[in-house]
Amino acid sequence: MPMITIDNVSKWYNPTFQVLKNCTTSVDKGEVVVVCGPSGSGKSTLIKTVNALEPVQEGTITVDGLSVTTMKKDLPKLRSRVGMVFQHFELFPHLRIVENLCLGQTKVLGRSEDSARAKAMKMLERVGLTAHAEKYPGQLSGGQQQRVAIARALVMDPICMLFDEPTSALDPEMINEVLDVMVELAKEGMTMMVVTHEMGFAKKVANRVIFMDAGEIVEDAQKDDFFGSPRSERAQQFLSKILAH
Amino acid sequence: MPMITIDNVSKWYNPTFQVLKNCTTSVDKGEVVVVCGPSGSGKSTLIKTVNALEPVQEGTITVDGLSVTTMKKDLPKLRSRVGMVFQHFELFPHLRIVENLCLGQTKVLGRSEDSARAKAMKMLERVGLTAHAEKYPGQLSGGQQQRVAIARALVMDPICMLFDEPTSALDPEMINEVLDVMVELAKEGMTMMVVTHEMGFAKKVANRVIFMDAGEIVEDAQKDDFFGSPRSERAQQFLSKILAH
Amino acid sequence: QELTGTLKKIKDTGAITIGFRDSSVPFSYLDDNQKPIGFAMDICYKIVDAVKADLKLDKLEVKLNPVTSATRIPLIANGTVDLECGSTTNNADRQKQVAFTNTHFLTASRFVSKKASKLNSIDDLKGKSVVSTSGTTNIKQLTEANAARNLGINVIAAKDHAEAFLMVETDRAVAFVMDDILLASLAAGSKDPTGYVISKDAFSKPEPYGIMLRKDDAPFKKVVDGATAALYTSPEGAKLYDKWFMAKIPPKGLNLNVPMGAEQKKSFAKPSDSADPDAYAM
Amino acid sequence: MAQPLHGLLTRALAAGGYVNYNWNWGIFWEQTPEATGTYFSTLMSGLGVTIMLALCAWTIAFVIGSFIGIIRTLPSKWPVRLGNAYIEMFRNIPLLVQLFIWFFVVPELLPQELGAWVKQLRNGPFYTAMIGLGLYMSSRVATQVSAGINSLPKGQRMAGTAIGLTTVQTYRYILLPLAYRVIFPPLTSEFLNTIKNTAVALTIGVLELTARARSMQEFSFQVFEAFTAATVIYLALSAVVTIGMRYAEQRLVIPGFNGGKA
Amino acid sequence: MFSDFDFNVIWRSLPYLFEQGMTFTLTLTVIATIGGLILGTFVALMRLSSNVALSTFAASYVNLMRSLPLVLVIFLFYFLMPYIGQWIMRADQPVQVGAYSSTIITFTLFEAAYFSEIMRAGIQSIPRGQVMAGYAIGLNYREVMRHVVLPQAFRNMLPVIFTQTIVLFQDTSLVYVLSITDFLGAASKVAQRDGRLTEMYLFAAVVYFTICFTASFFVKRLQKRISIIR
Ligand SMILES: Nc1ncnc2c1ncn2[C@@H]1O[C@H](COP(=O)(O)OP(=O)(O)OP(=O)(O)O)[C@@H](O)[C@H]1O
Ligand SMILES: Nc1ncnc2c1ncn2[C@@H]1O[C@H](COP(=O)(O)OP(=O)(O)OP(=O)(O)O)[C@@H](O)[C@H]1O
Ligand SMILES: [Mg+2]
Ligand SMILES: [Mg+2]
Repeated sequence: MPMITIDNVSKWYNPTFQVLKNCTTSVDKGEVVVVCGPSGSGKSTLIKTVNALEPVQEGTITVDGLSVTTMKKDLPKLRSRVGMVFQHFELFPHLRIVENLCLGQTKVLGRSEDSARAKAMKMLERVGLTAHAEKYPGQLSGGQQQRVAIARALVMDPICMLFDEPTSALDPEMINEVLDVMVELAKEGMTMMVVTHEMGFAKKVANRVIFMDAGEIVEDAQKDDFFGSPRSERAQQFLSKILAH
Repeated sequence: MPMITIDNVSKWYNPTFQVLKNCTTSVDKGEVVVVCGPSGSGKSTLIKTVNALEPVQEGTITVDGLSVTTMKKDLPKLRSRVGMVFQHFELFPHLRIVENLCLGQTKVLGRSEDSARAKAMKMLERVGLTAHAEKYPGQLSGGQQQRVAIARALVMDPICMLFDEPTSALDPEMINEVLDVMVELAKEGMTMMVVTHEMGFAKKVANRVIFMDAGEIVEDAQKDDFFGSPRSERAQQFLSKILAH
Repeated sequence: QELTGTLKKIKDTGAITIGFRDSSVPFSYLDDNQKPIGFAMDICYKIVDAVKADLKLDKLEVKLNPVTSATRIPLIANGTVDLECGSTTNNADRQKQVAFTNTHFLTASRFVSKKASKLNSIDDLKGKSVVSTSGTTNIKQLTEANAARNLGINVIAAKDHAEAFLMVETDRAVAFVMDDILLASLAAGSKDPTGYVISKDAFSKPEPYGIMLRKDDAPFKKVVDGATAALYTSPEGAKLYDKWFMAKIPPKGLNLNVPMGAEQKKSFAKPSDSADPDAYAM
Repeated sequence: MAQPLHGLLTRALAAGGYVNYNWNWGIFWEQTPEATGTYFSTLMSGLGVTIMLALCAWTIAFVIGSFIGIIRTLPSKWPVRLGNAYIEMFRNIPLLVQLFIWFFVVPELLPQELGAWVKQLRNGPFYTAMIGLGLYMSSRVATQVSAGINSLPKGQRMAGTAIGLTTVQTYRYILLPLAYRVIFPPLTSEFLNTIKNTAVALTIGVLELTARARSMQEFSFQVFEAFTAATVIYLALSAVVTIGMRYAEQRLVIPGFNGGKA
Repeated sequence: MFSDFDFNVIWRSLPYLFEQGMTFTLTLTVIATIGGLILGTFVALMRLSSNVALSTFAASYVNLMRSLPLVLVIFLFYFLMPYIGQWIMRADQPVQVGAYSSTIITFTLFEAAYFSEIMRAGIQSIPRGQVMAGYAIGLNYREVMRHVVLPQAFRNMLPVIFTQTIVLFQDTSLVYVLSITDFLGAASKVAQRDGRLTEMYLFAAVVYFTICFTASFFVKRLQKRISIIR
């Protein structure tokens, strides 16, 4: 049963510039899909359309059976059930770590301060940051911040998670502490859509790989097929460039 | 014969914060030395002291037999003979590509406009960017900009080259076009000191690897020794983190 | 002999600077071509002629510099302006910073109000908003009277006469306290000349107007005093008076119709630079 | 301040043996012609008016400016246009002219009775200046507020939206607390500008500090004493505000957050 | 109210308003902008210099000017300038400085403080790496400033500089307090002579608005153009 379906989606930034061209794909429950492709190919845009952070002009997107593209009123509720992790973490710098984790729970889900806090601490423990609960985001390293960002998504009990290049703003040393958390998540059966260039991660946990170029989904293949023999020339080129040295 | 010697160098940013602690090393003529280490360990600072972009409080540094640390008057001349490439390219955005390459030649070396231009074009050809000579830096991709930055250093006929994380601000796809140019340079026998996390590059062309941590040179070893069995625990940890996934 | 002070400066630079007002009708104001004209301006040009003759100059350039009530005294003191030609009351306080030549006009401080508001005496102003021009002796007299008689008047300071009059016109203030001659010309030039009335009740005795110059500059003052005395005592003085007070004046062809009073006649017959109003009383 | 200036002037005057200015620093303790107190006390009352006017105008500027600034960052078109029009309106006419219009023109355009009431207001010039200055400064505050919100990484708004916050909640809990911190320094200087701009109100007869200095000069003819005093008072005032704001700013610092650009 | 509006007075005084008033206003704006920018750049460089005396002097100057209301400074300088001139030229009398030169000097000195802050921000906004890159190819301090930093700082700040110029253009209306014939001064002189304040002030507002609005429109266009080049 598909958790996310993207059906014939097109998007223009202004009347002349089309970022997404008839994109169609889906992500099954429990599946991990990696999206890759050259810079500017529309990966971030595609993933943001899934919880309607970017509106689309054509096509439909559904999450858990609900149409994201036509819904208006219950969008906030729906979004709270789709976890999202950004390239630059986007923690709220004026709130303590634990407050970052509580904000959505209390304001959106209407949980009590206490239960939100308890849940937050549990999640911090899971990403190994209990000790930093009372610090501000600026006092943590990049890797730690990104782990908090993942925790912030998880406290909302999401039905699926979206990641937009979660490691590309990190120092090389910190990439792995984040990837480890993601691998863990995947193993637990979380449905995930991940934009990343970390081919190691893709090889390890992805079920499928989507390759985008110039707004189109050029290739949508099982992991082994993709790394074994990408069909399109553009994907071959891309892989060779990324994996060379 | 050492081209660069760094002898017992210490540096403080303010009375309390010591960035470099008794660093001693040297780079022989024609040698390629890779500097690596965790973020904030002082790699950039160390490499900048070599052409006196950062002053040091203790110790001496010589380049080609001339002391950098005591010299005052002829610093610009000396600097013009040491090529430097920065993480963020640092091309001059208000000058065309070819003007970027001519500025130093005409103002510092006193070459005529014409000969400077001829040299610039030759160098652009070498990095494969002849077609872009009249563009502005902002109109090129990151990889192209970094190649221009290398060319800008080369037109000054440097006796050695310093690189400060030349690929870490690049999209994954573009990293290799820059590394290729650097590998080429190394093969031609250029003396190079390179701060980088691209272990593939280090394995391929480095003669020696220096590992820094918290302002100290923790390890200074032949390439094979370093990758084979790093002596210090800190370096082992670092390598394992960087090379994991 | 050795020239000093203003005369030396005029000789050295070949120029003399006259400060003028832009809306002191008919003493010093701008005509349709934005040229300063008026009774005091005419007097000043006579002074300029005398200075030119005294210094035996072929040519003397006249520079014009606008002044306001607030700027005229500092500008005289700091040398920007050599002669201030307007409607400046000569009083003892001012003589601490500047000097005056012979008096060219005498006027008392009164107020103008709309006929409709039926204000006759100073006491009628009790508790009302009254405007005057900032930097004038009139606003000083108004505040003094306000304090002395405990009137509780709300004193408003306007930048210049026209703005002050506008406040009365638009009912922001019920009255405008100013030298009566200026009030007369403002009322006459207004949209509804018959709608205004000038009080009988005065805040002061008739006080002298003088042309200002720098103090402690005896040689220059001597030339200026000489020139004004000569003008006022000659028939030309009276003719000049009639030109500005008894005939139509530019730009709108207004006639102020203010015949020469007894005090005025006396001050012309016996020119004086005294600041004391009593010196001019009949 | 007073001493060097005095020294400079006295030396200048003495150099030529041409003394035409009587220094009298004791003037501040003399009675004014109004007999309401000393010159010093009138300057102080002017300072009072300046502070009062600045605070009132600033309140108006801050409230309206924030509102306009916020609507200019909304995703829909019309609020943005409205906000832009407001800003263009108030920032493209000199403050002086705006005050004239508020003072001389607007009451005439009101219905007769209302206009008359407005004109008879006892502190009319003060209220006029308060509104005129407040609205004028509000356009600048609005620009700062929008700039502050826009300077935040785009991802902050997205992150708020992504965890399910509504637009109002996103502004209330995330964007505004950050934006006001980011624009705290420019807002401080806009507040200082408000204080300085109160001086323009002298043209419609508000007896604030500069007007007091000017009228002191007019009454006593001690030009330089009067303006020196005003200068010193303004310097002291802005020093106090600057120090106070710096203190407040330090208290608002978020550990590890370095301003707008993350 | 508008029924007895006298538009004729505007029409009749147009030549005066523009030939004299606007000419002065524009001259003052242009000279004070150029002068203030040059002076301000030097002040900014002084303020950023490592020489403590220089930077303290520059900082004090800027802070002094920025703490005072322009109206006060206009009054003060108008009265003070001749004495300063006398002091500088060691003349035996205050030097005569006309209203025209006095306001131009006042505005130049005053605006220099504001422009210096703009230029300082501009210089500081240039990434340190740019300066490093300049030194690295062997340029010296002056060359780095001349060829690398200032051209970029100036270009980056151009919109802000123009915006400040528009502010300056509006502020010139304050010389009205000295009864100098700038545009507003001319308008108010006509207004007062003919008792037509309402008409003239509204007209002045329209003129200022039109000019400033048009100017800031072009500044915005310029901003877009420049941001594309970068
Ligand atoms: N708000 C916007 N307005 C106009 N164009 C935009 C906007 N946001 C993105 N684009 C353009 O849309 C294209 C796709 O952007 P997107 O961020 O989805 O690419 P991406 O594949 O995520 O690239 P990267 O790897 O660099 O993050 C790019 O060419 C980008 O310049
Ligand atoms: N101008 C400065 N003033 C004070 N501290 C500084 C300054 N520049 C750098 N530092 C500090 O000096 C330390 C070393 O900096 P350096 O840039 O050399 O590290 P690095 O090893 O190059 O790190 P990275 O991999 O992040 O580039 C860091 O802790 C940094 O915060
Ligand atoms: Mg992206
Ligand atoms: Mg570094």
